[in-house]
Amino acid sequence: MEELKIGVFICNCGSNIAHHVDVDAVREAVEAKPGVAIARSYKYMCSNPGQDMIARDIREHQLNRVVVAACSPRMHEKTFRNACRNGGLNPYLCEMANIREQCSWVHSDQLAATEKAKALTNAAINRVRYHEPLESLTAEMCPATLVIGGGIAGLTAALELADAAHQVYLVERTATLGGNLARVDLTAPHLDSARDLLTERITRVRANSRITLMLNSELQSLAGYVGNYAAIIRTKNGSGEVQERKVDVGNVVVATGYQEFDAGRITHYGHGKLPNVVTSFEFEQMLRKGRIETRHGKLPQYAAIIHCVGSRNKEFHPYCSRVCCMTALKYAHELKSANPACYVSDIYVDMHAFGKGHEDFYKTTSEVKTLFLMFEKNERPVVRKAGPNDDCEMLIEVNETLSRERIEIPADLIILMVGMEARADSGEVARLVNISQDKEGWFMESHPKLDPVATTTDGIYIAGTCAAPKDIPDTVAQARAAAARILGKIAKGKIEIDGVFAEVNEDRCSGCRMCNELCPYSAIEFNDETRRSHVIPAACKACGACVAACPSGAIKGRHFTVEQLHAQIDGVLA
Amino acid sequence: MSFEPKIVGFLCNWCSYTGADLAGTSRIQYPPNIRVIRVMCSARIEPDFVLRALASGADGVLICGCHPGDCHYSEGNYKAMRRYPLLKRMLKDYGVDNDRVRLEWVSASEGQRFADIVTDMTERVRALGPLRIKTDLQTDMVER
Amino acid sequence: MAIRVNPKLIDELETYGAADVQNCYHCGNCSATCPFSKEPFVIPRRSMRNLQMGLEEKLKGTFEPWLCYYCGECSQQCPRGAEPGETMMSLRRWLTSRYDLTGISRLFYRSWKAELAALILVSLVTMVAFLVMGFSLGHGSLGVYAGAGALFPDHLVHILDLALAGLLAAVLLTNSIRMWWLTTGRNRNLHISLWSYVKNVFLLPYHFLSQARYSQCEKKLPWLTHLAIFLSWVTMEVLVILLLERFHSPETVWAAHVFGYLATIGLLGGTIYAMVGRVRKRETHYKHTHPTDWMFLILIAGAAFTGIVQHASYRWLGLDSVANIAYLIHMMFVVPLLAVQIPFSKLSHLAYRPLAMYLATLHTDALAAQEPAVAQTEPVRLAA
Amino acid sequence: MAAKKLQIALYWGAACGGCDVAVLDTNEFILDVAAVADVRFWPIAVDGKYSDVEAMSDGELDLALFDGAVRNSENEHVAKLLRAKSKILVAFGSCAYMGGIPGLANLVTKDEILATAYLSNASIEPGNQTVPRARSAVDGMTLEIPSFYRRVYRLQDVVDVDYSVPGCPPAPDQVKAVLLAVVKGELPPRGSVVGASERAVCDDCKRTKSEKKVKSFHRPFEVIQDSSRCLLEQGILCMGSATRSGCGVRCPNSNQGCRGCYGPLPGVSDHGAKFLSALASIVDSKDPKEIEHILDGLPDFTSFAYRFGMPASTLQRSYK
Repeated sequence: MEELKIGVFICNCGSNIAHHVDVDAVREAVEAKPGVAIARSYKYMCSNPGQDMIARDIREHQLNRVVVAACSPRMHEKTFRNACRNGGLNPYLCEMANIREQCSWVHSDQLAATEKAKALTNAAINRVRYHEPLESLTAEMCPATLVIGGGIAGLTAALELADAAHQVYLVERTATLGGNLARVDLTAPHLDSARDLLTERITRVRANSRITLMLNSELQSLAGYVGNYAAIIRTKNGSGEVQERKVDVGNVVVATGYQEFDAGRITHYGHGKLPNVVTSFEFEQMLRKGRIETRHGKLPQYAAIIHCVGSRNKEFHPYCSRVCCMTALKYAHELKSANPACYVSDIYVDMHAFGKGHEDFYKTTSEVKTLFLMFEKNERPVVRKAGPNDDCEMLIEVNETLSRERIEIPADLIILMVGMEARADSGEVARLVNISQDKEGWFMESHPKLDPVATTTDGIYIAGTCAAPKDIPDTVAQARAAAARILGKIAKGKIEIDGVFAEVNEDRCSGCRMCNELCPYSAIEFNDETRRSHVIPAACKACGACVAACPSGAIKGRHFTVEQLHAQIDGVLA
Repeated sequence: MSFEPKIVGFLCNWCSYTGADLAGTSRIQYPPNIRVIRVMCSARIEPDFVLRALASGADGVLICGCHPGDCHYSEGNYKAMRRYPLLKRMLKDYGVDNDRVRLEWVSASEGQRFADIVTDMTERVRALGPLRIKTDLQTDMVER
Repeated sequence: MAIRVNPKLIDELETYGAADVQNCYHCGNCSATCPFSKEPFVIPRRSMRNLQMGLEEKLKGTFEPWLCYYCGECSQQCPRGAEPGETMMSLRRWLTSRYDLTGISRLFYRSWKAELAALILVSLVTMVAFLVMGFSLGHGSLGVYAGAGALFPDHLVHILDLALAGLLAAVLLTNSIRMWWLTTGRNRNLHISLWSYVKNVFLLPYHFLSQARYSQCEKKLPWLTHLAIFLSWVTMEVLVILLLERFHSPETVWAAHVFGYLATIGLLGGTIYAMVGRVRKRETHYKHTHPTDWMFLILIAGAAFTGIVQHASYRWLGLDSVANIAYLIHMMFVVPLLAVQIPFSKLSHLAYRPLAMYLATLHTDALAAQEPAVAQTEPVRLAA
Repeated sequence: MAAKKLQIALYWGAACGGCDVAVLDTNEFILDVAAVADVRFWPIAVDGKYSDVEAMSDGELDLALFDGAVRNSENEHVAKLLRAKSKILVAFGSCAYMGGIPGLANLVTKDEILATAYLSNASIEPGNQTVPRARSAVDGMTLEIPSFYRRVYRLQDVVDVDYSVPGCPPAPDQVKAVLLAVVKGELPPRGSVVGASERAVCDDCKRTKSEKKVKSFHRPFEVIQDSSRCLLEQGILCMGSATRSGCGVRCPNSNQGCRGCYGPLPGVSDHGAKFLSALASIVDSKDPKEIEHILDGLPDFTSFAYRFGMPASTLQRSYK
């Protein structure tokens, strides 16, 4: 092996590291380690001067390994790999030691933190000795896209891609397009009709030759990797028999939407038992029919709207479903305009009027004399049938927070603002496209702030309420964002596959086939003639399961080899 | 000065390592006895690494992965879930107390949980005292 | 036990002048700025809330609206334009109508035409009565103002005044007792000792005469104008009722007349200032004027003006007939004012406000005695 | 070299003699060996005394095959002696190379062994509780016997070893190949393993391999085996995938799982741990309880995994 020249760079990160770790002591401790050519400490390694220093030192001292002891590799591994690349060194010959998030920030005892920093840096030095240069591979990018879900999100994404002259396969489970938005009459806060929003999109989708619309269809399986996915779509046509069709796509947009919370689960609201307790979607049907009336066909004199049904409480869903507050105000308006003599009570937890025009909408709803009653989110109101001499159908009893009184609210019609929850079968979709879900069942984005429409699986994007409750503007924005990301990738034409993947040493493989079943991405093929297993680099996600399981140690985990990890273990305990 | 155990932690990049970073950004303090080694998935952690760590002077080894069902590679943590019980049985035969090697699921948002696990494990291993395999093996080579 | 919400109450209160009450979303700015909103009273927000929710019993059970002197600060602070000041004003009108069992003040507040008709009726009746009394019974002549043969002999008017005063006192007393009962008497868990009642009795005259509470408002002018009008009116009452003979005696008794003049100036000046204010609508408390406010001001101004005309024409000009006519018109203003305005309309607040202050002190002491004193914790100062 | 005959020696430390027999099993080939080589020291086959070896000059022996582990002071003494006297010292067979079956003693302490052998054993007459000691006085003389070490060592733990030949015992044709290589002088670099393949047993095993998913483990006698299919896929423990080939697949061909006597593949530092990693990964369950239940089908996995290499394992012995 060529003579090792390791450059060690220890960052102060202003005071973030220097505050608890004696950076100079660490530098002195590692300076004398075998193979270490230079050891420096600097205020901000990730700053441009910091990065330039690395590149300059590589050239000046012919460094062939670099160790940066600073923040978490999840933060700046890419930054320092680029710095090495700029210095002419293969980026994979660089290793980081996390002496901030997992050392200075969590250990206030200076002595212990410094000792730990030394150990972590020493471990990185040990490891980097065994690093090998790695090159990334490239693969073709298929311009077609698969969009799952025919709601507003799916339609928007499909149109955005098709308008850019790319083939789109739009798969919708039901027989109609529009998703949940199709079940809504008007939209808040401008009270414009949902039908207007949808019909324009649906007609353009149907008319667009580049969009292959597949109704009554579901994704059966998805194989391959970003740029080279093979999807099998199963369609049930009219007569019930099933056809399967294979389509080749480069990327997938998951826009499967949400399902409403089952109001029956809150027994003391009486949905399903008291006839005049309806969910928001049932009320929407009334609105679409243009007639607001109780089950006995009379105009309600008292109407009540209860918020946060299933949302924001301990037993059901802790999150806020974001859209019900404005929808409730919309119902107050529609109730009042249908019957000015109707007394509307709006029973809410907190009024989330966060969007554009929402606060004014809230004010105008007050002006039409809606009575707003607040309750504590974990002390839900109780609905019961009114007595014979009451002038209303039902009575709602609740501890009203603003007046701290226990009150009874008359109601002839009660509308439950049911929250959003992940679809019951979202688990299957997640497994099919290999994305993960949070504990509430929503699909997990790659980064909540920086990367909300991508997932940790390349080529799989999520848009709309399948990722989390959101209103129409956010949903459309995400759909377009996902489409834009995909168009960016298609425009690039090629996809670059990271150099880190598993590799079978054919001289060692005994053909025992232990590894074949272990790979969740089926990236390992077995060649029957040579009786050897082989890893497909582009499909391999470098999880290392096969490397650890190969009984003859014939699979090498690039950048996570046994020698590197053994060295790191010895180094961290030295 | 009370015995300060050395604990080697193998953390998976997507969940537990991120959770540990979150403990950092939230400045949740925990004992410095743990030294973390990052792997891409808990499936990459070989029982041999645990044995090597114990033989190289570690008093305890913590293996962390994503909660079942959360794994970034969807199946990885199940491999760890299968290897760990068999490794625990082997360690029992070797006479190494099972509290010294632990497998815990830590998600990317459980900074506090990670800190609690490290604190609890440090105290347990401190109670068990030093493992001394490394020194024992060295004396084996001298005193027969 | 849950109290029944009655969304219809707001509609009723609108006829008493409340507006936009439902806009209030309880940010609490009003109570924060109100100088009187201190434990255990939450002025004006608690009443706004009870009104929004239509908790009639709660609204009747509080005298908090009487503790508000409409400085208008809260209405300026309100981000939602819910006019808390005007709401408290309309609550005072509503409470007046609630205290009055006869239901007349409820009728008057609900329709100002009814009140105007009543006023006109009463003044016509007064005119006829005086004329009948003057010409037929007393055989007085238009030309004689005082002494024997006077059109309106002192002793007759005196009896009339006393009768009116008795009626007024009776109505106000019953209403006050009803106010006491609604806000304090029926409140089971409030124990006010007899001694507490006695000890604080001096508060009634004190607040009656000084409106001390009004002086605590930031702007002092409203208090002063109100004080001026009030004291002048009291002086006038005292002079007219108690010192009527001397007031009507031929020679001018400067000691009495000086007060008369001052009172008249006070009354005229104050009412004109109030009317101009209500026309210009510049200060917040003059922005909204309920018809009853106008009637009230016009009656006082009229009474004061006719009073001075009658005095001047008799004392200075010696024109007895003119004095008599002026006196007649004066009575046409005064009798409706005393018989209608005081018991059944705005003026009844002269009884309710001092009583409210008295009850407020009783309540505060009683509550403080019942609950252990909640240590008034100083707000924590974070290190700089 | 042709003129002077090859001077070779064989010795057995803590061994069963199987490796020596394996040398004889090369049948007539041994005669060829005898033709080109003088066997200077081979306690099992020819009479010879330690003093003969001590009398030799250093490096006089061309080749020494040391089989058996190092269990007591005598083994070590002879090992050191042969090291001094021979140019090439070979750790011959699994015991010398990895500690072998005797190495399993490392899982128990010296006291437990002596107690079982001399105190609590059923065949001991009550009262006769004598435990042999390194030095004991008998009839006025002191009797010395080799001291019983606290644990078992590999040959390479006590002396430098030139080559290792795995196998319990090494297959006869492998022995032949090693001896020929020595004779011809075609030997790989010092320290390497000879007489074995660089691929696992599966490479030579004729059984068909397909889906590796195991729901339960069984002992061979508990199931009717399909002799054409991979044993592990039928739930029968077989370490062939993690063990060097070269033995001619003797065990799997006789319907028995491979026990790993040929040791780990090159690059694998811990034979048992590597097999554990592979075996556990193919347990077909995602429920911790069910996994524990399946693993109960492996009654004493540690002994199975390190049957031939406990002293070569990372932890080498127990720390009870």
